[in-house]
Amino acid sequence: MKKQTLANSKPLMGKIIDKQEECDDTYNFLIDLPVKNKTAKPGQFVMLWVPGVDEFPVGVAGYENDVLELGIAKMGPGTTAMLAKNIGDFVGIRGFYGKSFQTPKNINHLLIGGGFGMTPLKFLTKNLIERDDNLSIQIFEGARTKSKLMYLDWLQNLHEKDQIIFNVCTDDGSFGYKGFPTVALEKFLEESETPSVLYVAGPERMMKVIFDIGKKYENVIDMQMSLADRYMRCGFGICSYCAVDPTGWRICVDGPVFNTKQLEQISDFGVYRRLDTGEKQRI
Amino acid sequence: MKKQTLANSKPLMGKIIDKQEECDDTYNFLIDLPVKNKTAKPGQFVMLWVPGVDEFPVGVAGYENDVLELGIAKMGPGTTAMLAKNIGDFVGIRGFYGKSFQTPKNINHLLIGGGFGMTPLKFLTKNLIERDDNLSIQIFEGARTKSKLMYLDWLQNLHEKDQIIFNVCTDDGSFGYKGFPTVALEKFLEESETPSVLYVAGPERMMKVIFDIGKKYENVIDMQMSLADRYMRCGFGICSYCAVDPTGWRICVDGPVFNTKQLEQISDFGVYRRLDTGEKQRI
Amino acid sequence: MSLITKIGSIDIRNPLILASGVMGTSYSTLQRIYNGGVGAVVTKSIGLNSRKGNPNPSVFALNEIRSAINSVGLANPGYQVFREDVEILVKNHVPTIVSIFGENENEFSEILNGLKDFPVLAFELNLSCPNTEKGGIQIGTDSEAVFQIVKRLKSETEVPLWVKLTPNVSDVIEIAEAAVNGGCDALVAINTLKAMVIDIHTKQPILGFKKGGLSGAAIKPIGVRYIYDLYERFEDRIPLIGAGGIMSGEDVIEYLLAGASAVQIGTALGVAYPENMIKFFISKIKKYMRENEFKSISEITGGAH
Amino acid sequence: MSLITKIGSIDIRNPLILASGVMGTSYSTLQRIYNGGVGAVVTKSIGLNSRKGNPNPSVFALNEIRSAINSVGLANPGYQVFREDVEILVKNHVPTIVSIFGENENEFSEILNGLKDFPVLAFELNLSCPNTEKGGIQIGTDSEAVFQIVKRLKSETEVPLWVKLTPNVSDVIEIAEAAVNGGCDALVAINTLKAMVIDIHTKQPILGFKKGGLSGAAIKPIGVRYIYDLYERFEDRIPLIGAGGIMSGEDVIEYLLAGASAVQIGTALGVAYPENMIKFFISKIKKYMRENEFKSISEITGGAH
Ligand SMILES: Cc1cc2nc3c(=O)[nH]c(=O)nc-3n(C[C@H](O)[C@H](O)[C@H](O)COP(=O)(O)OP(=O)(O)OC[C@H]3O[C@@H](n4cnc5c(N)ncnc54)[C@H](O)[C@@H]3O)c2cc1C
Ligand SMILES: Cc1cc2nc3c(=O)[nH]c(=O)nc-3n(C[C@H](O)[C@H](O)[C@H](O)COP(=O)(O)OP(=O)(O)OC[C@H]3O[C@@H](n4cnc5c(N)ncnc54)[C@H](O)[C@@H]3O)c2cc1C
Ligand SMILES: Cc1cc2nc3c(=O)[nH]c(=O)nc-3n(C[C@H](O)[C@H](O)[C@H](O)COP(=O)(O)O)c2cc1C
Ligand SMILES: Cc1cc2nc3c(=O)[nH]c(=O)nc-3n(C[C@H](O)[C@H](O)[C@H](O)COP(=O)(O)O)c2cc1C
Ligand code: FES
Ligand code: FES
Repeated sequence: MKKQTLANSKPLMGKIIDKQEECDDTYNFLIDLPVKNKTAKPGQFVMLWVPGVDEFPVGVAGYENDVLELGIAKMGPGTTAMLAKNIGDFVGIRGFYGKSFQTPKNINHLLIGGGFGMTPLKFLTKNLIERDDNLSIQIFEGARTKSKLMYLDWLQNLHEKDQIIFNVCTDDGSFGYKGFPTVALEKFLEESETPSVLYVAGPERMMKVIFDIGKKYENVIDMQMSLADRYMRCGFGICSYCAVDPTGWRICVDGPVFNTKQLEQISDFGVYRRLDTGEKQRI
Repeated sequence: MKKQTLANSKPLMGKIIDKQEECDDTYNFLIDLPVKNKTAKPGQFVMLWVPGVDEFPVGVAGYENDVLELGIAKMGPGTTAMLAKNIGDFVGIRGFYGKSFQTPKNINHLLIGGGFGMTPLKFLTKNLIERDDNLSIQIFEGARTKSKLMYLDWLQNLHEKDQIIFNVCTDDGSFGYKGFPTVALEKFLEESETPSVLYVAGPERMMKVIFDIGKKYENVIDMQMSLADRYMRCGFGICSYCAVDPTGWRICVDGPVFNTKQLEQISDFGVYRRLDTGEKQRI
Repeated sequence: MSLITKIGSIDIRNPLILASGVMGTSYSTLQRIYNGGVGAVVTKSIGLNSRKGNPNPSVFALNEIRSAINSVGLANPGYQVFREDVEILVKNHVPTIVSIFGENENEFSEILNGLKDFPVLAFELNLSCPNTEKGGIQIGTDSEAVFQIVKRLKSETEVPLWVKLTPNVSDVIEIAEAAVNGGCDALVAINTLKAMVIDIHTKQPILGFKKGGLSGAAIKPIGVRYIYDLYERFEDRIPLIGAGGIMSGEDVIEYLLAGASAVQIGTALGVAYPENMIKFFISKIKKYMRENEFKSISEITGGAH
Repeated sequence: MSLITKIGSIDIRNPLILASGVMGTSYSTLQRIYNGGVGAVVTKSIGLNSRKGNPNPSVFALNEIRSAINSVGLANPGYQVFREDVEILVKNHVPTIVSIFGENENEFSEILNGLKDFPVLAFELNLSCPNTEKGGIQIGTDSEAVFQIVKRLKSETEVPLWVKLTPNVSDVIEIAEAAVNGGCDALVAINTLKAMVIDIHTKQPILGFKKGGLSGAAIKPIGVRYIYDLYERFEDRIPLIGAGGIMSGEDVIEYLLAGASAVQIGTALGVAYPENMIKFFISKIKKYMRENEFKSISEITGGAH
């Protein structure tokens, strides 16, 4: 029992061994961690310390042979400083934190995301295509414009190899169909007679919309959404800045992935979040 | 490497589950320890905390199934308080500390002891009789008078079963031959043509005498002596009150058992020890 | 055998209290931990205005010593906003202690007066946070200031006042005496110890604020010593509430024996399943009481003296 | 790349110094640890007369937090007897720092004068032992007393004077300033933290003296903070020697980056093979210097500021 406490440590310094532009203002990093035998699961995240600047949560996009893959999108000072890092630089990693996606067998896996929400979905995709008990794997990605679509080449390639079905759209129609991912999603759900699980990661307002859609379909047996629009300090459940009302669940340990039953109990969902002061802010 | 430091803990509270008078002013205790899988070896000792009174080193007389056997001889306040303890009482144990006897194959094992020095030798005897690669196991025990002989019945019984040869003597002739253990020891060494190792535990002056005798015989291939006439505080090598000159070896971790080669380098041996103040005292 | 715990005029259902700053920023986590089984909860320290606290990293674990370091630094929404959370807690009958901090007597007084209409269990005066540039730390080491603040607040409310002591002082007894003379109803010890961690790869302090406070198992022998020393001085003239590195039911007993009437638990509850941890603590305390034939918590208090 | 370490006017072969009280009661253990590879050794604190110290238990490990607690309490043979050991160390060219303690200025002076004919590396004034009923702890928290003692002793010897600081104070800077103004040649921080451990079975403090001092990994974040704060105040105007919980070569680097010129290691060397530990520390330090292209120890000092 005692060993259960404080399973985590100070930031472990990992060396950046690869950096690639992924899309506009978004880079893919490979970070070599000085650990062995730590496993990550899709949906989990790490706290990324950009030394001297900031520490913030980022989803795990992949993890193999102690090499961590992250996808970072420019937001403010912290992410900008990270994007300025180069191969050979050290950054601090704490984790892996949080609960992962739960993936039943013999269902349609519908992965819906946008922006940096695509990072856990990439990891999830990688894991799912290695299995042979799926009805289908479908990605629904949306962005403002083509240059903002994350993992575009990678997903198109998988689509061509028939490993996934890639539904892609942009607000301006510069790639895929013009409109929101919900269009293709609803179309599929209407036509499908087999059970599906939705895995969603993106802006909370978008997730709320999808949640309301999903509830209308009986063939949606579960929805799992990653609540990433919350301020985090500790990442391991001690500070409570990330908590949701009225359950007191902490996104960092009780989430970030919540299922339908849980999401129904979270009155904040899509409504408000807590700031770094503890004050509430509308989403 | 890190894990190597501070392998020990605060006193573990063990429950006394048996207490037997062993001989005059000397009791045998069985103590149930709240641990699993800690193994003790003959020659090692524990720090025994008699709560509220004192903590002092005592040799391990046996260890099986997490039950520790100790033999305690009355000396001053600490041992007196221990002798007043009864079944059901708790005492604190730290350990197991120190280096054990090293027992080669196909030799005569000559165990020479007196007083509480017999406790590690009992443990050693128990281990040796379970082996089938011994030329002989011989115990040389001496005491002032019969009622001071430790483990008398136990050793006589082993002798009768031919598991050991028990050479016993008293200063007053009340049991065994009259005289010192060295008499029987020298007699054996003179007649024997096979290699022997001496394991000695008792007052340091007696050990020094035996050491000088042993050096005269070529068939004595090693002498291992347990230096128990030293003041100890920590038991794990941090305080240095138990150290010997000029090597700086700490009896508690580098000993208490030293071999011939080591004993030759210890200029204190049989000469002086350090008190609780760090001052030297002639032995 | 009963776990009901008396702290001066207050009764709580068991001696475990959630420490300030741990899962204490919103009503919902406080409610959850209370539902999880503790006797009472202390809120994050609340100040006059909303504060962002210190930049991240501001909390991380040091698992080699089963501890944590933090420089959250009194991030809080300000007492006016926090009234909303207190209101829900009180409505839901959660025994709540509101921790408050201020830069001086007047600030403390304003916050207290802004919250005192709620029937909270007590106010805890945080005189000891080491993570602010000014304020906290100076006050908690100045016995005259402590006396004045406590006396003033005492005259302004009927609600019990607890004073939380810092271990970063030469002579805790002097500060404690000032608090007791000022009229406080219980002493809480200890807060975190001044500490820091430097990363040798990047040659930088890891915490965004550079310096922080150490909590968790590393500080337990220090906290026990504080409670022991305070009990030696005051015996049962003032209830003592022990805190610092309590990671098990056995640790709770150790603090009680040292002289505590109740304990606060922080770092140990920053885990995936705090409810299990609380249950485990309580079952260990009950087992100990059974085996040692204690009928009540207060019989254990001070037993090591 | 060189490990040679400058502490004011003194050079030692590497930054590792054996801390006072650990394997420091006799010349033979000190010699052994020096042969094992450290740059210098500090003796157990030596007083006016022989002292038995406190009853046992007086030292034990707390392995859950990789630490130890002790209440040895200045057990020592008195300076007259200890001269014999110092003589051998000096004869054998062991760079020796003699730690001394006294109840007041005159005692310190008598001891210093009784030993100053030996060419030791330095005297370390232990103003900070928390294990005596009177003496130590009071002096080390009283800046006026610290100033007077240092000034007086400085006028009586050419041998460098180091002052060892206690972490059990409200404001270490004030004490440090007093020592520096008195003319000391280096500051050593930290000594152990006031602590205790109670056994819940027998309901008794375990240490024979009841209370003791905490050392080892638990106090490292506290020690690093002290050195960082002192360096912030004094920069390179006075050499700082870091101590507290150094359990690895990486920990040594952390202290150097915080501002230490050298470090003292105690608890970590209380193991079966201290020589291996020292070698391991040194190899890690070298590796770090190589990888980070440091040519000398002094380049690392203060690097985190
Ligand atoms: C579970 C989770 C997973 C995430 N995964 C990714 C990812 O894979 N890739 C990615 O690029 N981003 C991810 N983010 C978002 C990332 O944490 C923010 O983009 C980042 O913190 C912005 O910091 P900044 O200094 O660049 O911007 P700022 O200007 O400081 O902040 C911009 C916004 O980012 C958010 N933010 C800032 N600090 C924090 C914090 N400590 N905790 C949570 N949110 C914060 C706030 O909404 C803030 O308004 C994730 C967030 C969460 C909670
Ligand atoms: C390695 C070792 C193994 C031992 N094994 C046994 C054993 O199996 N059975 C047994 O009865 N005794 C054993 N002893 C001796 C035992 O430790 C002392 O008899 C005991 O400490 C006496 O304490 P007291 O309070 O009864 O007597 P005191 O009057 O306090 O002391 C009597 C003498 O005991 C010795 N002594 C006291 N305290 C200590 C101490 N902390 N460390 C070392 N010596 C001390 C000193 O020589 C002292 O002069 C062993 C000692 C050592 C070093
Ligand atoms: C993340 C964190 C935040 C804290 N914030 C506060 C605070 O706002 N006010 C306060 O009085 N104590 C605060 N503390 C101190 C705790 O209440 C407690 O006194 C200390 O952590 C020791 O207990 P522990 O070892 O059980 O955590 C905080 C501790 C932690 C770990
Ligand atoms: C058993 C023991 C005895 C000590 N005795 C002394 C002493 O006599 N004088 C002194 O200045 N410090 C003494 N100390 C404190 C150490 O020198 C050191 O400052 C402290 O232990 C922190 O370092 P560490 O964590 O590496 O042990 C002692 C420490 C231990 C563990
Ligand atoms: S980030 Fe601290 S509790 Fe979730
Ligand atoms: S008893 Fe402390 S070093 Fe041996």
